[in-house]
Amino acid sequence: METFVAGLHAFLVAPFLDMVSLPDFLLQVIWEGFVSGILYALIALGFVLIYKASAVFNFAQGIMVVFAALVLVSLFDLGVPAWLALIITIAVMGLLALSVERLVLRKLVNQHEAILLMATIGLTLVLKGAGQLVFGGEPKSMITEELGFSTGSSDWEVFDGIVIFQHIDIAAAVIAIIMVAVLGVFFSKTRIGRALRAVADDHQAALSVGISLNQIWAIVWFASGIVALVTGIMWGARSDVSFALEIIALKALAVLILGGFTSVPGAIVGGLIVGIGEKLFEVYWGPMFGGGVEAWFAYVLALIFLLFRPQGMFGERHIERV
Amino acid sequence: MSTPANAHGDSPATTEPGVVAAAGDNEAQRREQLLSVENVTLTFGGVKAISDISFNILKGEIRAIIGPNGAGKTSMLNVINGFYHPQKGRISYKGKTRKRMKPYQAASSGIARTFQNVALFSGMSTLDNIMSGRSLKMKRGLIWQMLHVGPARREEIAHREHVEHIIDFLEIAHIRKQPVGKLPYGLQKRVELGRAMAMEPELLLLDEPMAGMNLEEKEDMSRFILDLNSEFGTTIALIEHDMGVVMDLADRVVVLDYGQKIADGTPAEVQSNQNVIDAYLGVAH
Amino acid sequence: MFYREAGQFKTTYEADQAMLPIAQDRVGLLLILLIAFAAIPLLASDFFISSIMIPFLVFALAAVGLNILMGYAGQLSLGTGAFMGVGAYACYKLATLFPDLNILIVVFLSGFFAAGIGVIFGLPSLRIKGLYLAITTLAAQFFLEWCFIRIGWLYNYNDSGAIEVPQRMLFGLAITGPHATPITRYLVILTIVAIMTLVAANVLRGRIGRSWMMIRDMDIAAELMGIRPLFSKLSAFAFSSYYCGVAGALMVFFWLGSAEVESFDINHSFLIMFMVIIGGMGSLAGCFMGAAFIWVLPVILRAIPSAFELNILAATMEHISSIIIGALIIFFLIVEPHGLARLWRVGKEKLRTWPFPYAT
Amino acid sequence: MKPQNKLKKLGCAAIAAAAFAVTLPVAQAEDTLFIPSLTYRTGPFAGGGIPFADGFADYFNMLNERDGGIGGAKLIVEECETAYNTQKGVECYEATKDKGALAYNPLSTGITLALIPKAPVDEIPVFSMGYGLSAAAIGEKFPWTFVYPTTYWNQLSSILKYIDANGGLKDQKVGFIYLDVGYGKEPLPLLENLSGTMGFELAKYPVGVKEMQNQSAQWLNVRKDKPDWMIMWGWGAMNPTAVKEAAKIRYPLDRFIGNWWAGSHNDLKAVGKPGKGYMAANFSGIGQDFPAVQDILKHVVEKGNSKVASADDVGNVLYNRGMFNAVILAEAIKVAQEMTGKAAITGADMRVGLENINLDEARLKELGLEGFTGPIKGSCADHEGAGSVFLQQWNGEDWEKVTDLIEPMNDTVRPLLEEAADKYVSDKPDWEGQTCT
Repeated sequence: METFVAGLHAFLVAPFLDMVSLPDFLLQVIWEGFVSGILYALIALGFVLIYKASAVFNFAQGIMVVFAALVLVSLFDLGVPAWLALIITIAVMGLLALSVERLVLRKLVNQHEAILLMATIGLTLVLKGAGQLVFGGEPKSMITEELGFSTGSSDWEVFDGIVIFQHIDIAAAVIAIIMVAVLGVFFSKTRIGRALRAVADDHQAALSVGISLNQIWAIVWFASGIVALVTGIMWGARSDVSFALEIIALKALAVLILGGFTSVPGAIVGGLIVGIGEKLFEVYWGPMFGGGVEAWFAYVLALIFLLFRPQGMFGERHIERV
Repeated sequence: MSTPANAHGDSPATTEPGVVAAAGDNEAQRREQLLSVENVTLTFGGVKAISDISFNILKGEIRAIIGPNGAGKTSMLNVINGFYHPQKGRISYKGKTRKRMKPYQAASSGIARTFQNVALFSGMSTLDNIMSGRSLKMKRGLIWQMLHVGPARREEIAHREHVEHIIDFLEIAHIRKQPVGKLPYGLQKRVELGRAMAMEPELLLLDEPMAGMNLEEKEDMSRFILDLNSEFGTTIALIEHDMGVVMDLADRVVVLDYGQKIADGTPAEVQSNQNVIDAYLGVAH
Repeated sequence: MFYREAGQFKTTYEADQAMLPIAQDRVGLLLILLIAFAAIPLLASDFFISSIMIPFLVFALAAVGLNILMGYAGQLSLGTGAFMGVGAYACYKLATLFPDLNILIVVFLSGFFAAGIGVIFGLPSLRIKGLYLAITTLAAQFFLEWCFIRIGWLYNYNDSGAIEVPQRMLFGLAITGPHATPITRYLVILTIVAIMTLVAANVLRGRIGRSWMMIRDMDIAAELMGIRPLFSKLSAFAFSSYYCGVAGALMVFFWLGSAEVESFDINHSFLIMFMVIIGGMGSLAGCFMGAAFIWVLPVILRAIPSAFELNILAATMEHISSIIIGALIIFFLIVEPHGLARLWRVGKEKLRTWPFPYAT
Repeated sequence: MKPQNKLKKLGCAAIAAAAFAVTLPVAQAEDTLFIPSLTYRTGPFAGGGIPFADGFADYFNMLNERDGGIGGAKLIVEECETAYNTQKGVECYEATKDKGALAYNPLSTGITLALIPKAPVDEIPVFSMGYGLSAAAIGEKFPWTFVYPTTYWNQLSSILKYIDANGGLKDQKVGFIYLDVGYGKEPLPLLENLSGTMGFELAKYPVGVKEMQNQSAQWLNVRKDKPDWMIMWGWGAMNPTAVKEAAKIRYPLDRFIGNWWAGSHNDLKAVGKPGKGYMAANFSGIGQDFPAVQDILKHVVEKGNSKVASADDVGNVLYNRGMFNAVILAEAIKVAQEMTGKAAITGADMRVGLENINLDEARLKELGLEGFTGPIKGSCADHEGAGSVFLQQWNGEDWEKVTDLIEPMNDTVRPLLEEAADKYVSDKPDWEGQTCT
């Protein structure tokens, strides 16, 4: 009984006491969670863009992140100036989008979603093989400074302690916000953006008003390619550019569960919940379980969440009809 | 819409008048009540699909539920077999009042149904689809199933025989082994009826069994429904738009409009009811 | 012309319900079994048996497990690797706790642990469908992986953190451990896989199998026909996980000899999913075709450079085989989304009516 | 019913069976020495696998070019790609063992563990150079496994010795950050044992394989716990991420020591200047200033027969370690040839060669590796050689050797290794050891 009470105390009370006793540290944990949350959100955003427009669950988003970053870094290593490398990489992602649309999606119109998912897993294998074949398997370091990002850090003295902000993390947050804003404007103000939403709502209706589905698909894949590139630069700057990054992208799937497959704000909020939640859990509760709980926290959170709200955070309750 | 008189004239079932006569008003009163719906109200997020409807179904009769689109007919069937749960009202089945019921409980208590948009198991053959109707009747456990010898095999064969009778009855022997997904619509409807029949239900709910059929197919289907009712004694509740069919088949008709009951009675009574005429001729809308 | 059922009349329902109603198919199956049980052990090299046939059979069994869930019951799962792991760790624990218990009994018992865990992680399927469900099964995958690492009791607190297969005998012959010859291990696995496949086929054509397919094709209609979704979905998870669990136990005890958590990682979940998809969802024969395709193809591709004395790095070949497999998956999905099994069936149909292509 | 269509049905199986039914006989026209090289040039750890595999292959190539092989027998090195995956590793083993393989370098803890029980059955020794199962150092229990020049456990003791000599270890807090797989967990029993006997506090920070590039939580905990020293058992992408994170929380990097798999050029080049001060253990020399390395450059790299991307990669930490692996094998082959008197030796001969290896200072000089590493002397009982390690430090651009060889605390570690070996064997009643006299 006593051990039970002690256990309960350790689980339900002690972590919060910990948080209060070192407020600057708590802020640091939340900030770290916030930054990784932003990166999860960016990957999830790539998923959402494609799913919204084509109902394809693009499993290859994770490998696209690695692929884009690899192209950029490898070009730079070949002596291409950073700005030019960036432009060429964007072009490569465009080319990728076009070929995916031409060679894969166009042939799989109206297939079951599991089949489309499978096709993107096939795409993952292709990109993985091709990426390693062309660029080699060694990890590479991101050309952070060359792209104009500062690698320094700033301190914020608060609560008798400090919170350290890496400039690159701040940049990641700012860029993510700008990207979401740009996408928002793009969806609501431009002709193509409105067409995209039309497609998302009803494929046939969109076709009947003369919107080319193929064009739309190529555009969303290109847009996700750019999101992938940004994600790749940011995450690459935090560690390095290698294929090990791909597995982290799976976390974005848990984010999608929380936020819903079609909601841009859902992806952002879901990303932040997962990012901050798993950091708090790992730092304050993880040691109780021997650590490493980050590996499953996001998925278990998503699972529990789904049990109570199957429609996701921003989804509407679906009425079944027969 | 074809007039009732015309449809009646085309009806192939010559034995029918006898059945109808037997189900006269007095006769109906004497019959046992199989299901009664009392003051049922069903809403979806503020929208009333069914409001305060009461009616009953008697043992052995063919009861039609008619009404314009969106009248709440399918919702009514969904309430009866437990798929939707009404916010208010009572449903009594075989004399017992039930509160909240799961669809599979409804099925095991003897309620079967077909669907407006065919809901066959598209990956399975005609035979398997109808065999699936026997699910509740098959009892052998996992171990026997795994071995597929002795009792499990005998059970399977026995049910297969039963299903073959249904296949003969519905005249679909030639498509026995075909995947249902590729069958023409009319045949799919027939297989669906067969699947419901295989459950040997006491109450069979048919949701627009003749929708989208040509005249010949409708005649066949009407014949099956009447035979089913007279030969097996199955009580049938059906939703149908073709007034001719309804007038020919049904013993009693309940009419819904905008989720409310506007008439209830024999086909003749309903036909002359002013509310019904207004609803169908579009006076109100 | 040769593959024709004309003249083969069925006079009983029993004959009509047989698993392979056409005589040619029965002979074909017999031949395959003959090759598997007699020709391969007699003729094949150790490498062929231990690096191609044994993994192929293990993965085929896991694919049968996943296909039951995905192809027959319509529930997507990405947790196959972890369920295999549950079977393997359970088998290891049982084998070391009860060293005198016959290893085959241990293998079959260990499947029940996998089934139990499968049921727990199958619970969300009652409320969630499709891709959402698939992602929640990732929770099973990653949580179980973490357990395999963190719970030292599972691997008897070995310093290595791995489970190591002890030697076990059957009829005085070593069937597990380093002294078990590839042929012995192969024959044990083959027998188990053959029996379990037969059992799966029996279940799938009976009431329970039908109830899974009903849930898969139209869950609402199935429920309105008296199928309890709770029981049906969870039984599919249990049955499927049992198969995966046994496959995992076989993998460690009869193939690898020792295993760390990486043998049950997410990549294995995907690998087996590929096998099911390429082979054909909802087809048992497809599981074997898919497993053969996905496992054997890279082995052959790897053998190419040395066979033709090409100076290609092994790693390059690895990348190329990744590209080829990926491209083939896409190709198959485009050409025949129902997999090799459907291609095979279409081929048979053609053969049946040959030379009259339109006589269906 | 006719048989033709059945043939078609069985086509696939039959062709496959026929293709593999007969193993090709290995041509033995002249004496050859076959050495399988299990590589991982792909996968998440490729960054470490590539230079290692290059160094390994290049040294044997150089021997072929310069000396015409060993003892007149040509060396054949066949690479088989494992991608650090146990299943593929076992497949590689099965595929190559019948070609007359002399020894296996599994290059992953998982594959090592899978091969250890197979080695006595197939009579091919497993040489896991400084990795794999530490307990395999006990030759009585593991006749077929070798771990020269030292084990993870002894290496750890050397690192702890360094800490003790630089400010003391007693009552200090030591953080241990490790890859959460068999490899990373391997030294934990020793660490826990020593924390008791040496009186330091231990804090553990596991990093999941999937979380290698996402370590901020671990390092936040480090910031909270404030350990006096950090020791890392990392690999692959985990290493640069850890050093970056350590720099981020401003952990003093000269109190952060990695093991010999956490200190390659690849790892720290990805970090660059911010990684200045980070230390790592090593047992193989750095750079090209060794005659043997120069020979490789001359006979292999300059002739374009190496797989290295550029000649600058020759001499980096992992390249030299791969080369060192080859050196030990080559030396064992030579010893075996001398002891058996035949040029084409077998796996069993190789075992004897490995057991009787004696790389003393003089021999190292002869090989052109003076100062490259400490002397190694094996025996029937000692399959480890209890070698020493030195520490190297990252100066922002390159590694520098900063300590002399640090001897391990063999007296403390050896009994523990024996205990571990007994434990490994205890649940294997039919395990065959050997008696050394």
